[in-house]
Amino acid sequence: MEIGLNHYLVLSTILFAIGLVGVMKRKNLLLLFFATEILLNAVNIAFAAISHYYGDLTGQMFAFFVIAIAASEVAVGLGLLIVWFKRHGTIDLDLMTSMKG
Amino acid sequence: MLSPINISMESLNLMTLAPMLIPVVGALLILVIDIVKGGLHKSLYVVLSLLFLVMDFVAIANASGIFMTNGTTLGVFDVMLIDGLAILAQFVIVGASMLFIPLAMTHKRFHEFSYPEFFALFLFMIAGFQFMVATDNLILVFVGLETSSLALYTLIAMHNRDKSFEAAVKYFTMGALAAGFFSFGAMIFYALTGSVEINKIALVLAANGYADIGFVLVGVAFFLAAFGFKLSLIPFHTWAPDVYEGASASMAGYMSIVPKIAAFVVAMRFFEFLVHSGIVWLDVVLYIVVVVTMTASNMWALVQTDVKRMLAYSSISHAGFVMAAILIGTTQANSALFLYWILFSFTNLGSFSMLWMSRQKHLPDHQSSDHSYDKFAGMIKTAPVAALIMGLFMLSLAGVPPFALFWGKLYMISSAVTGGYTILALIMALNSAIAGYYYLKLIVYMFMKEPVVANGGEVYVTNATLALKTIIGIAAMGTIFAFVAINPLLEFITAFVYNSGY
Amino acid sequence: MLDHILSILIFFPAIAAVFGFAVQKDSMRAYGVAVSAIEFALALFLWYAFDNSVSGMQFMEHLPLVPAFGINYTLGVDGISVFIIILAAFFTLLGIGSLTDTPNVKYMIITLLFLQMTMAGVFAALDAIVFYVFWELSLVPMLYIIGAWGGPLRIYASIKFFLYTFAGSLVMLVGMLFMAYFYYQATGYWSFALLDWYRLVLPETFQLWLFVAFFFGFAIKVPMFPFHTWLPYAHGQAPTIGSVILAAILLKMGTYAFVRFSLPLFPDAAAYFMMPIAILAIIMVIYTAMVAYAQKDIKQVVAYSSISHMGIIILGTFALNVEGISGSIFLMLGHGVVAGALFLLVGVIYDRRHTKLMSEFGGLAHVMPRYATIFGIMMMASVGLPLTINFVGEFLSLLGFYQQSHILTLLAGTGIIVGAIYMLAAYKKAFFGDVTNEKNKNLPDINKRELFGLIPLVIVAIWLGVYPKPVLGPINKSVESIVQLMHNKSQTELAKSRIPDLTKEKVVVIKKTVIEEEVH
Amino acid sequence: MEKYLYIALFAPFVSSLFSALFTATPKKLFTGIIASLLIFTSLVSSTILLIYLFKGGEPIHVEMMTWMATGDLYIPFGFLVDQVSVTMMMVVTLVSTVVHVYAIGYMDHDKGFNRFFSWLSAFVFSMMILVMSDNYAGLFIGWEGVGLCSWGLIGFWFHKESASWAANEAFIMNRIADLGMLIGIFLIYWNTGTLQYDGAFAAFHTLDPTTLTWIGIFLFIGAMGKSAQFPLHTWLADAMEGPTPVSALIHAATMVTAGVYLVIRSNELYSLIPDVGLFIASLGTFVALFAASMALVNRDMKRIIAYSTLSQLGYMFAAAGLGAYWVALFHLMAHAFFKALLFLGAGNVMHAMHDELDPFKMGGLKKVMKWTWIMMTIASLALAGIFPFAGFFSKDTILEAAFADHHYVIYGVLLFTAGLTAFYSFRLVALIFHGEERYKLFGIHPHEAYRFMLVAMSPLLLFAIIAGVFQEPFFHMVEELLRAHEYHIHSHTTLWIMLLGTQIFVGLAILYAYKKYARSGIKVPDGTSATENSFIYKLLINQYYIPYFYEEYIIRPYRELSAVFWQKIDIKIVDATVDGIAGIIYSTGEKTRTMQSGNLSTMLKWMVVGLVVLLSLAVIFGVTVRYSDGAASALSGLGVM
Repeated sequence: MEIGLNHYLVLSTILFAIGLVGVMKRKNLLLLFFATEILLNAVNIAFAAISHYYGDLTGQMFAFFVIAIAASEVAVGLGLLIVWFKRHGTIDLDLMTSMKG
Repeated sequence: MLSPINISMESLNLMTLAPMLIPVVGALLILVIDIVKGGLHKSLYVVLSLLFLVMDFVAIANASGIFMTNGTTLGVFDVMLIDGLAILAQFVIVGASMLFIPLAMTHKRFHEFSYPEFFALFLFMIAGFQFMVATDNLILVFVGLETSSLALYTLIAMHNRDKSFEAAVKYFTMGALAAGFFSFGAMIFYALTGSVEINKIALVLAANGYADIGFVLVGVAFFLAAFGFKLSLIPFHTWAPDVYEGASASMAGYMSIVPKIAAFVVAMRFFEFLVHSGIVWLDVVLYIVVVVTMTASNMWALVQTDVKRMLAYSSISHAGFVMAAILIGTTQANSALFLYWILFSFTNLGSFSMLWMSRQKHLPDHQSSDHSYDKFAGMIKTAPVAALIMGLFMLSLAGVPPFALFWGKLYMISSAVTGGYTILALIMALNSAIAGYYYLKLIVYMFMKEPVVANGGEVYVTNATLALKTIIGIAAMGTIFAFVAINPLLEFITAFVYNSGY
Repeated sequence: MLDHILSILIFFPAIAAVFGFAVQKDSMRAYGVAVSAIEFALALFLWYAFDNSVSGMQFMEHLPLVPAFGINYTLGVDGISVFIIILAAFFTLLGIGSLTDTPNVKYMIITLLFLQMTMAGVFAALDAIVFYVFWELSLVPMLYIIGAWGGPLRIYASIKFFLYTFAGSLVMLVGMLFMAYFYYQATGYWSFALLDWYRLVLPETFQLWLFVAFFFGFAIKVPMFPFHTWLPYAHGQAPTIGSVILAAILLKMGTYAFVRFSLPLFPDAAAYFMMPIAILAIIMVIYTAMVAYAQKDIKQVVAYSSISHMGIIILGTFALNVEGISGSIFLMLGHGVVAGALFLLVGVIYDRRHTKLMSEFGGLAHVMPRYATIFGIMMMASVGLPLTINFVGEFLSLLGFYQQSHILTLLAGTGIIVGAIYMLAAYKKAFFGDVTNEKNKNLPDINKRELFGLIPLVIVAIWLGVYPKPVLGPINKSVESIVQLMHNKSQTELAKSRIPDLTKEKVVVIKKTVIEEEVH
Repeated sequence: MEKYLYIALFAPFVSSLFSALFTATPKKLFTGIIASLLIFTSLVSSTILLIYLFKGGEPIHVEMMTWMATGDLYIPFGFLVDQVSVTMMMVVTLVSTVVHVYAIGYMDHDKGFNRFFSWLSAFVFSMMILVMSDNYAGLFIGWEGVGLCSWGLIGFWFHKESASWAANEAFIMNRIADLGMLIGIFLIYWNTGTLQYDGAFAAFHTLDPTTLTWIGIFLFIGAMGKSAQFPLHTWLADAMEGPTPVSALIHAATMVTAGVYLVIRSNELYSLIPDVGLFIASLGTFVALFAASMALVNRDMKRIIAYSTLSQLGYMFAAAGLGAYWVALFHLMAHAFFKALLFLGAGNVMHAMHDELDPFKMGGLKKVMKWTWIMMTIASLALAGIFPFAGFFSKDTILEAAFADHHYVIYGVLLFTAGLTAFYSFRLVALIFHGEERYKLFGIHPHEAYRFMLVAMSPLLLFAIIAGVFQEPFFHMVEELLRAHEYHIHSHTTLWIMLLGTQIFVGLAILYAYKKYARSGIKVPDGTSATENSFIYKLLINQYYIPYFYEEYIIRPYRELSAVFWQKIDIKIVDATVDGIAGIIYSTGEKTRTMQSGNLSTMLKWMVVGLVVLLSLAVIFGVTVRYSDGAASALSGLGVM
């Protein structure tokens, strides 16, 4: 069976869905960040595949930018996470509800 | 054998980058100064930031001059797009930032402003917003969006309170999810059209007659979710109240204005062609989202006990109100969006600044939150001028004429009427009436109740410095005398929007 | 000066109010009286300079505000509005002059001066948006007056007042925007100028919808049944001065707007909705009169009586003929004077006893004969005794409407009966009988400051009842031009038949009798 | 002559204003004197005008100034003195002069002396406007004005609950009728285009009978209220709460006759609609009998006279309804004299008896109050219609008119009523002045009234005796205006039989009354005798239960309905709806705010849910568009586009 564009796209969609489920289910902040990384990387796969399909470099450029941004996101995210952990000694989401209503 | 790349500097048109580069240079300069000699007073950085913002503003003004003579210009491999929308949005972004930055000059010392990094990040963020609005390339939009967002998360966290960290984490996490939505949406359109430029996407889609309407709609759904997050449309709004509450009041005011105008411009660029191509689905969905956002957030604002949180919900409602312009999609509506937002920025920044001015260093026992309604009870007795100004901002937000926001509402509702959205116009009008209640509630507290705890009125101006007072004065003047400025503003905006083809 | 007298009338009190912040607290009353006296003198000068022989607008001012969107600062008065402006200045003067000892009197006077600005503005505006601006702005001072100086339920009352009116007028605003849009479609220019709109003839269905939109704004302000429930609260909680201005001037904005907007803009719709509105008006007249009769609080009696009288005004307005409309405008003035005076009178007794319950009183005529006399005169004016100001208006309003419907006028006419019932009953409870309550034994009679407010009103109430011509003449002139305009604009058969054509030769034609049509 | 017109009209006004200056001060005798002098001036002017007109002068018509003018409507303050109005002016000013002078004595000890004269003169002024106006609107001014003064005077002793109640009742009842009058005026205006008498009368001839009938009916409703005709009669008896001079002036001589005056004034209208005229006559006849029957058993001196007034008003309406306008007017005039006299006499008695009103508690007063006795007896004779007193000429002519027009039922009833009239009049005289001196039981020492009061009453006495002389001259004066014709029974024999028969019938009634009530042994009724427990007696003493009916079935339901309107409808429905809408919005906010749980996980879920909803909508829409074109149009039909 020839692996075509659609397979990549389906894979990407499945990965994205997994990411979404992870975002919804994870209560640990660190794991939540992992889930968001999955989301972005799912998109990267698709971009690369489409770029190849069209023979156009734009998609790959987009993928590179996504990677860069994902990296900086992790940097900021981890920074916040560390401060939070220092202050509270936990990174459980359910304990982060001082504001509501 | 690759042919040597032959690009003339003329066609690059690097001048289009000037407005974005100025803040970047400024930010770098601030960082360098800090490295060379640390521990300088914040006023230096405030003035420096202001200086660069002024230069930025001049650069935009220059660009607007070019736009008026030459029309839309492209630059840097046609990635930059300097059209009327971009210029208008940049004016709002930089103008509002100029109003914001002096708010750092508080009487009391606050954590974030003691870091030079705060100002550097702030300028980076502005550059990010400027990139966002000055392009129709989705990559650049994405980069600008994330640059500014990441800077913003950090700025919020720098307020250095439990609540601000919580707010930053919430905002950040949801932002990451929204970034995922955005990139997935961009991917779908890329897959459909082979391009990431909005005008090309529009051309290709129109050329094949929206053959894959189902996939187009899926892509639109992702984009709507991404913009919905940025514009705090229901149900993607949940971050907004918490983040506004967690951030400092000045930052909350800033957030209610600048990131949203950037997002509005992108949304306008993106949805414009879809709305006009007669996709009923989008009409219906936008209609529902607009109405629900306006109404539901109003209802939630009604039941708040903290003024800042109330203003957060009210900002959501205003965003929903303005989102109607994108649904309507006429030139008048798009102009109304800018007019509304310019007037809104004066009033809203003013009201948040009033809160900021009254921010105490430590919470007294009788106060449940920083800006509870009770705190403002009987304000007219102890701080009449401050109470009058606050009342003025509330009336303006409620849309009582002749104050600033009334004219925005007037023009916005008129565009709904003109666009044939009669029911929407009525809903917008009635929502203004519901909103009247919670703005009035603060007025009632300030003017008609006795103070809960006797105070000499210092509590309302505890942070006041000349800089803060000037900003509030500017906002108040802008609010009262808006009617003088409406005509030139309107003509200016309409010309820019119309000549950009929206 | 004459060229800008309207602007001066509008903004002089506002500027004076701003300066008022600088005046020392104890001198504030004198300042307020001086400013309002100058304002009143200006208003009288306006009357003096007013040309009675002109039916159109006078003292027009024009200043582009937002020309791109057709909004201009256009002012002008005709016979319909000029007297209400004078009345507003008059009441501001009397109100400030007879202001009793209030806490924060400085803020009160500043607020009243701002209120005067908005009142003058509403009646002088000839641009829909300018009108709307002043219309909405007038809510704010009144909100503050009720909310800051009112009774125990003042906050509920003031918010209810504000939001109810605000909601209604926003619907009206949508209507205005539609109107401007239609004008734009017809001519290619945006315009909110009333005189431009007058020239626009709209299809009937549009008229119906727009009429309804405007109706919400106006009806809530008037207030018409069933939108009236804010009024008893507002009056019940407001301080005396608030009730006086509210009843005397602010309510008139609604009825004035009917004459200024609804009738000439939508003649076909006005004719179409005449009967339903007349029925509402009749419900207002009878139902609220009965509710007034059930009240225990004398201020509430006067409050409900206001609604009842506004019913007659509405009826007169929707008679759609010169007699009825002139009558309704005259009754606006009349009711302003009388209701204002009655609220002042209630305030007199409230200041002395801090209660408004009629059961607390009785036999006041023994201890306060002068008070009882003035109250009696005003009560009789309120029930519409001939030779008092209200009679002229009521008579003409009912007379006018009689042309349209026999039965409905008969029903509305019962207003003069039920009106007498609640008024006389209230008067009897408070003033007649023996003094039973010890606290009432030594009440001082009315004092000079109160007389300052009341005597001029008594004089006006009788003067205009005996000799209404100086006021009725100009009103009639302007109303004739409006009726003619309506007739010329009307398209449906119904409207043509209901709105008289004044250009017809004035012969005493034997009109087909009204009764006959209804009997058969 | 215009000068006299204005003097006649405005002298009372000046008098009223002058007295009003002193309302809040203690009694000043001079207010009474000056007021009386001014009213007398008015009388003199009226007399001059009367003489002028009597000599054949042209009616005087002046227009003082414009009152209301708008659209086609033009109402001036116009005044017309013609033969009819001058008669009324004479009656009004004469009786009021007498009453003013009389009141100086009667109100001697009253705190509100000055106030009384102010009201009284104001009343005269209103009455003058009423009769002198040259248009219906002006008439209405006077009409309401007398209503106001009547309110003030009935409730003069406002500390009495009954007095203020009666005042309000009178005002409100009159208002009911005034509405009818107002409607009549509207009808006249919209059908003739004017409210001036001359213009309207001219136009009446061109109108169709239906319209005229309606106009006639509505105007007559107005007249019914003011003249207290059934069913609006109850206020008149209650109005006796006012001071007696008031009863004499307002509720006997002048105001209550305004209704009759209106019908006479509008004779051009009513002569065009004989059916309405017949109705008026029938109603008048009914009221004559109805009121007389109530007077038979009543035990309140003033109420008896009040019912008698009512009865006589019935006579006048009967005459006017039958087209005998001049007869009605003549009876009006004659009646004013003797009825005012009767009331003033009753006032003397009241004064003497310390405000005791029950004639059963009096008796034998003729010894101490000789002049009053004489006056009241003569007045009663005149009322009963005994030759040669005033009542004979006027009342007998009414009977003749009814007979001559072949309205035998009316004639019969009126004749019978004449007998009743005689009976109750002399029942009263007998009870008060004859028989045992029962008042002694109550420890009262009666005294005669002041001499000047008696002198003041003498003109009335004179006219009560000789008014009949003026019948012929009067007829000739008003002949032209009222298109009057003398009523002659064709056969002289019939005429004589009628005259004599009537006199004998009436005489017998008087004798019976004397026999029954002038004897000794009359007891104060205590509710035990058989008569008092009979059905008829109860019916009559309770005024046919009409006041009870009004109280139970009109006033009380009105009060209750008002309370229901306020508490149930206004508060519970109308206001609750408004608050309910606001409440729903608020509580929706309160309930749904839990959506903002503050938990990041939930917030993320909301975002995903939002996306999923959008996606599913997109998929559904995409699928539908692909498979059906209909759905798209259905969607656009939602009014989104």
